[in-house]
Amino acid sequence: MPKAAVDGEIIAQHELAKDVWRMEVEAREIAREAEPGQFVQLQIPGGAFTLRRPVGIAEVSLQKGTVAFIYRVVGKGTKALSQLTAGTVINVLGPLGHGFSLKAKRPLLVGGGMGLSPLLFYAEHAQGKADVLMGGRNVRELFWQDIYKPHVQKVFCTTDDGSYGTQGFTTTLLPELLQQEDYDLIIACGPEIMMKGIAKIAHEYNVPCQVSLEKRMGCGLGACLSCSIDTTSGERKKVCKDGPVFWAEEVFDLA
Amino acid sequence: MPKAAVDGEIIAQHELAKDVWRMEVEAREIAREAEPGQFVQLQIPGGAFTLRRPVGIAEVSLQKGTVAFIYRVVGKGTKALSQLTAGTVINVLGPLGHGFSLKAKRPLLVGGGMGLSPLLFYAEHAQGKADVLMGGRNVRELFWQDIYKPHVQKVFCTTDDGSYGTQGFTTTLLPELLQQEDYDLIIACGPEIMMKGIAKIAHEYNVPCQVSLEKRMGCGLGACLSCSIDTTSGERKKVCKDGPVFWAEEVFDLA
Amino acid sequence: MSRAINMLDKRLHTNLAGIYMNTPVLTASGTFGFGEEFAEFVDLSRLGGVMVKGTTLKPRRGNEGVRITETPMGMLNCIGLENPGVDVFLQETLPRIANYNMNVIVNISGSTVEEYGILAEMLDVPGVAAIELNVSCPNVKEGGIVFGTDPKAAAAVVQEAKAHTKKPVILKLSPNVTDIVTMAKAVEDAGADIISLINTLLGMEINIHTQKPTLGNVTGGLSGPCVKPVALRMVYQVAKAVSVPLIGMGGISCAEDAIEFLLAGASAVAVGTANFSDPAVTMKICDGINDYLARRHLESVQDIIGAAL
Amino acid sequence: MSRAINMLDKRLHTNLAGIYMNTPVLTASGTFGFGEEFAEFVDLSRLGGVMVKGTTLKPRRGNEGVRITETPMGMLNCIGLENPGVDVFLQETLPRIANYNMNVIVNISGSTVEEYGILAEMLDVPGVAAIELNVSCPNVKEGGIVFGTDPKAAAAVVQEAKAHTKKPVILKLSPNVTDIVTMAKAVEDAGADIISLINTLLGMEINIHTQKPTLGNVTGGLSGPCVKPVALRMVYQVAKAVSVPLIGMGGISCAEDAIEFLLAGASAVAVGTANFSDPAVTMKICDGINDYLARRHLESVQDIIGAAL
Ligand SMILES: Cc1cc2nc3c(=O)[nH]c(=O)nc-3n(C[C@H](O)[C@H](O)[C@H](O)COP(=O)(O)OP(=O)(O)OC[C@H]3O[C@@H](n4cnc5c(N)ncnc54)[C@H](O)[C@@H]3O)c2cc1C
Ligand SMILES: Cc1cc2nc3c(=O)[nH]c(=O)nc-3n(C[C@H](O)[C@H](O)[C@H](O)COP(=O)(O)OP(=O)(O)OC[C@H]3O[C@@H](n4cnc5c(N)ncnc54)[C@H](O)[C@@H]3O)c2cc1C
Ligand SMILES: Cc1cc2nc3c(=O)[nH]c(=O)nc-3n(C[C@H](O)[C@H](O)[C@H](O)COP(=O)(O)O)c2cc1C
Ligand SMILES: Cc1cc2nc3c(=O)[nH]c(=O)nc-3n(C[C@H](O)[C@H](O)[C@H](O)COP(=O)(O)O)c2cc1C
Ligand code: FES
Ligand code: FES
Repeated sequence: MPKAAVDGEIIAQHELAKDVWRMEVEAREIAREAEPGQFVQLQIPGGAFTLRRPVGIAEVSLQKGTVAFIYRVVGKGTKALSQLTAGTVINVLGPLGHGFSLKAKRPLLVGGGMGLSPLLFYAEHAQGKADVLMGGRNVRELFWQDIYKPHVQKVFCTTDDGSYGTQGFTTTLLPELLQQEDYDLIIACGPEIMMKGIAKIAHEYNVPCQVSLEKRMGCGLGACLSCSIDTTSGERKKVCKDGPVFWAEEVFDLA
Repeated sequence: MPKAAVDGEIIAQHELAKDVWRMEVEAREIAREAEPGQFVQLQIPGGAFTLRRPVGIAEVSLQKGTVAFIYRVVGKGTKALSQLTAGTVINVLGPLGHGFSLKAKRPLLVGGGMGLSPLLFYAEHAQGKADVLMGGRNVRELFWQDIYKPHVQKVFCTTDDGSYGTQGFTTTLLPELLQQEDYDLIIACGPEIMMKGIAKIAHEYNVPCQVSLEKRMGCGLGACLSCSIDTTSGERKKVCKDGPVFWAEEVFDLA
Repeated sequence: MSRAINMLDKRLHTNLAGIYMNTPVLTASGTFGFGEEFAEFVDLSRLGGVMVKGTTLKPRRGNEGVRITETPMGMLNCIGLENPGVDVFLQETLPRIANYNMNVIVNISGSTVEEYGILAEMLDVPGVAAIELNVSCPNVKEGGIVFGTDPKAAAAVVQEAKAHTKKPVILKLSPNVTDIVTMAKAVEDAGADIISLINTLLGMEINIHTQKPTLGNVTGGLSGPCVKPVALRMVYQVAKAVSVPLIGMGGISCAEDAIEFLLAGASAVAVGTANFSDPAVTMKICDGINDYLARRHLESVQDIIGAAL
Repeated sequence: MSRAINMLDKRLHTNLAGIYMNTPVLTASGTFGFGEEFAEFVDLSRLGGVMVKGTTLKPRRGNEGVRITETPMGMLNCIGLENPGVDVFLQETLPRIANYNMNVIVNISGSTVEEYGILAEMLDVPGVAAIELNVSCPNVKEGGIVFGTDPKAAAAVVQEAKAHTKKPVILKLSPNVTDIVTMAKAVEDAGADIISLINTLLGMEINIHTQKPTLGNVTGGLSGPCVKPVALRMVYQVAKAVSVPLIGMGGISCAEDAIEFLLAGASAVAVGTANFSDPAVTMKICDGINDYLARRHLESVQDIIGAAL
């Protein structure tokens, strides 16, 4: 897959919810090649940061030649990203890694927190074939609903505090959904503990499942081994190159 | 003299001539206290620079509460300064050091290159009492003329290449001017070799002379001794605190 | 104002080898003059102490040529211990700064072991809170670098100083060594009351236009945020190995940095280069440590010292 | 394309201990994989060489937990020499990367002196341009740190490697020593054909939220622009003391940085961390050195090597 390091202009940047931002960047080469589940490494302009920051590709517009990212401000780097204004040029390295399987006819997307960002690209790509199950601590974290609605058939929600949807986690609601619908793929992105829970249930119900992992990254190109993980087969893999998307049984012991 | 570290908004920033910029910053406390010849230390926003950058105060507006700087892009720091746009907040530490004597009734300002920047504040302050003698390599470096004209009686120019005014250096023309006019103070700012030449001539003609020195600076407050110099009396002095303005005979051996 | 501050800083009060400090935030020698230069920006009495400019027996002119240059997130300096000498310090400076109500810690450098003793004795006067032995300044040719990299020589300096003063003696370690722990143990065994670390790393820059070293002294001492990972590692290693209190420094420019050093086992911290970019940074660091403790419902900074060990 | 580049790079051609290099710009071990990962961004044949990932006799999993973290203008890593072992390198990797037409320099680490000999012999095969001995990786407990800080041990490693290979042997120095010159002289005397320096400085970071070290291995190696002043100083000191060619590295991220190292006496440079922020940075550095020479009407990079000494 051809990768590029593109100097792209920021077309739009705004805050979607407290500390969650959406940035859209003109980067035609990347927009053309990107597949759902892939990510980019953003170079923070200004010269104060040594490492790039990995973010999933949340939306792509082939026509405009843009890619959009949705990210949470958690530290210095994402803070600096959020302070960039439209018109600023940012270097985007990507698309990186491997995306989700695109063969599914009826996929269920399961996301928690910022994991919902790369799943959005998948939802758009699936053109109404997918459902989404989203979990958050409270209703405020489920601002994603409105973003997903145009792209999916159904939106299912869980909140830890019961302030909206089913009280509990995405794993609370998943068995019910798997009984009701004939999903042929589950793709999960969110906290590792959530993905592992989802993968176990998918395994029980015999639905193929992919998960997307996060690791600190240096190069993003498979060269530095910052992001190495163990796989169940004993082979070492690199999240940036062999992932970030893996079949659940590759990375989780589901027995 | 009270100093402050003020977070001020950049009110205006534009290029006066190739690589020479004027930046105006709202910093009321500093505007109120500043005297001609004093300087500030600018903190370059963005966190990529450890040291501040010293620049002379070129203009002050009491009413607007602003100070203006005129600076040449010579390296990374001044490059970064020139890329800041109006609306950006910049931290200004000042006013620092001691300015020129304000007792003169008929001062002659002699400047070369960016040395003309702090002299401008003096010219404005002198309200038409001063003349200015400016030197540059060629006519393009004398864009200062138009800036000075509203504030001085006469503008004298020299260029190295003779493309404008008298061919030669400011020292070429100075003796003539001292014969013609009864200046009671010469204040000089520019390359050290120029200032020394000016000081020697002033000494010959028995006109008091002040010069403004440049040294790399750490603190700007007299604490770190980055900017120590020898004085003719043998005493060590700090350019940032005891200067940048010195009586010529304090720092140059004029015998 | 000083009363209000004391209330505010209750959690930050500390005591190092008998030196009472309002906060565990000091300023590093050579970067803060005699404190007075920063009086408009800092409540000096709120600092744990001011480690004043390096002082020598005789006046020193320091190095010729360019003395500082900026590096990526840091700076190099080769001031070369310019100072008016200990006599001027005692007669003029000390009386002048007496009324700031701050802990004055005098940083001293000698060319011989004996000189450290002479200086320590001369400075055993009211108004001096402690003596800091600089054995690591990399800029001075006549001996400085040797004391700082040889455990026996450093120990000898400590013993000599201890023998000539009743003030607490702080030994400041150089980071330019293979084994910081051996150095620390040697100076602890020799009787150092406190160890401060780190001094600057030896570095240089070349001006590619002139094709000559930028600094007048060719090499200089590297300081600022860039050295923080090395400084923190050394503090952590030393804290595991010795029991005297440590003053950690090297690249501290915000409260988070200072907290890292406290967690790594420093009982107090000193701020150097960061004073240049923000003259009031030490006050912000005090506030930030206080907030960190408050958010965790901790009563005293003691509760976090060494928590990461 | 390769022809055009050769014309363009005429000034940059160089030869280190018999290794012909199109440019004096190499990539540092551990930061550039086996080169192939950067093939979309870099003309690998234009590089002076690719110092491939640290290789050991047996496969290594490397360290657990967090392996990298960003620091002010730098980063810490504790990869811990993860690699599939020399057999896989020889059987799978080397044949695969053979057609890139680049100088493959294999960086090796041993737990014993003998292992360096075994590795050197196994790697004495076509397709390997040189062997780089890593005696300085601060992350490995079993010996690495000892070879790198003890001149005798480092010399022994060089002798052992030289006895088992006809390839040029490069020894890579650790900066975590009191006296880099003594180390350099020892390995030169032992027969090293080239000295490369510096490896990473030992550092650490503490996560103030968890109050634990950030890195899985507690400490890690510091690299990136922040270390450049220290690296440059060491290159300068070593260049004054030895006559074998040097490959300078540590914080190089632009042509100006590379030129500083050349002026300080390095015959070539290697780029590490900077590849992460710009995968094509080495090409820009080649262009920039070329421009610098052209502006000064110099025919060859040789004309500036050591000019600041
Ligand atoms: C493949 C991939 C895709 C991602 N996609 C998104 C996304 O779409 N939206 C989003 O909000 N976040 C995403 N993340 C997480 C995002 O990269 C981190 O939140 C971000 O790097 C934090 O940077 P910081 O400087 O603000 O935080 P700091 O904590 O100051 O960063 C310190 C260092 O740790 C690294 N780091 C910290 N947290 C993480 C993390 N969770 N994952 C990887 N590296 C981390 C940083 O990159 C940096 O090098 C993704 C991570 C990966 C690996
Ligand atoms: C009191 C004083 C007043 C000044 N007033 C003006 C002014 O009004 N207009 C103007 O254009 N310039 C002025 N200068 C010079 C200005 O400070 C430098 O041009 C500027 O610091 C260069 O920064 P840089 O990062 O672009 O250059 P770099 O060369 O990248 O800087 C590297 C380091 O050297 C220092 N440095 C480099 N050149 C100088 C210099 N000439 N003087 C002091 N430090 C230097 C920088 O501050 C920085 O720390 C003044 C200097 C002093 C000391
Ligand atoms: C300009 C300057 C001058 C210094 N002078 C001295 C000195 O006289 N004595 C000394 O022990 N340390 C001296 N130091 C070292 C500092 O006290 C401190 O150990 C070092 O800078 C690391 O801290 P920092 O990164 O916070 O600056 C000096 C540092 C700088 C930057
Ligand atoms: C992620 C990473 C892995 C490294 N792995 C090795 C290694 O396996 N062997 C080695 O000799 N040096 C290794 N190094 C050190 C580099 O080769 C280089 O010496 C050092 O990073 C300084 O250069 P830089 O500042 O340009 O990165 C590694 C550095 C990094 C950042
Ligand atoms: S980030 Fe470098 S190998 Fe994955
Ligand atoms: S700049 Fe610090 S004393 Fe002048």
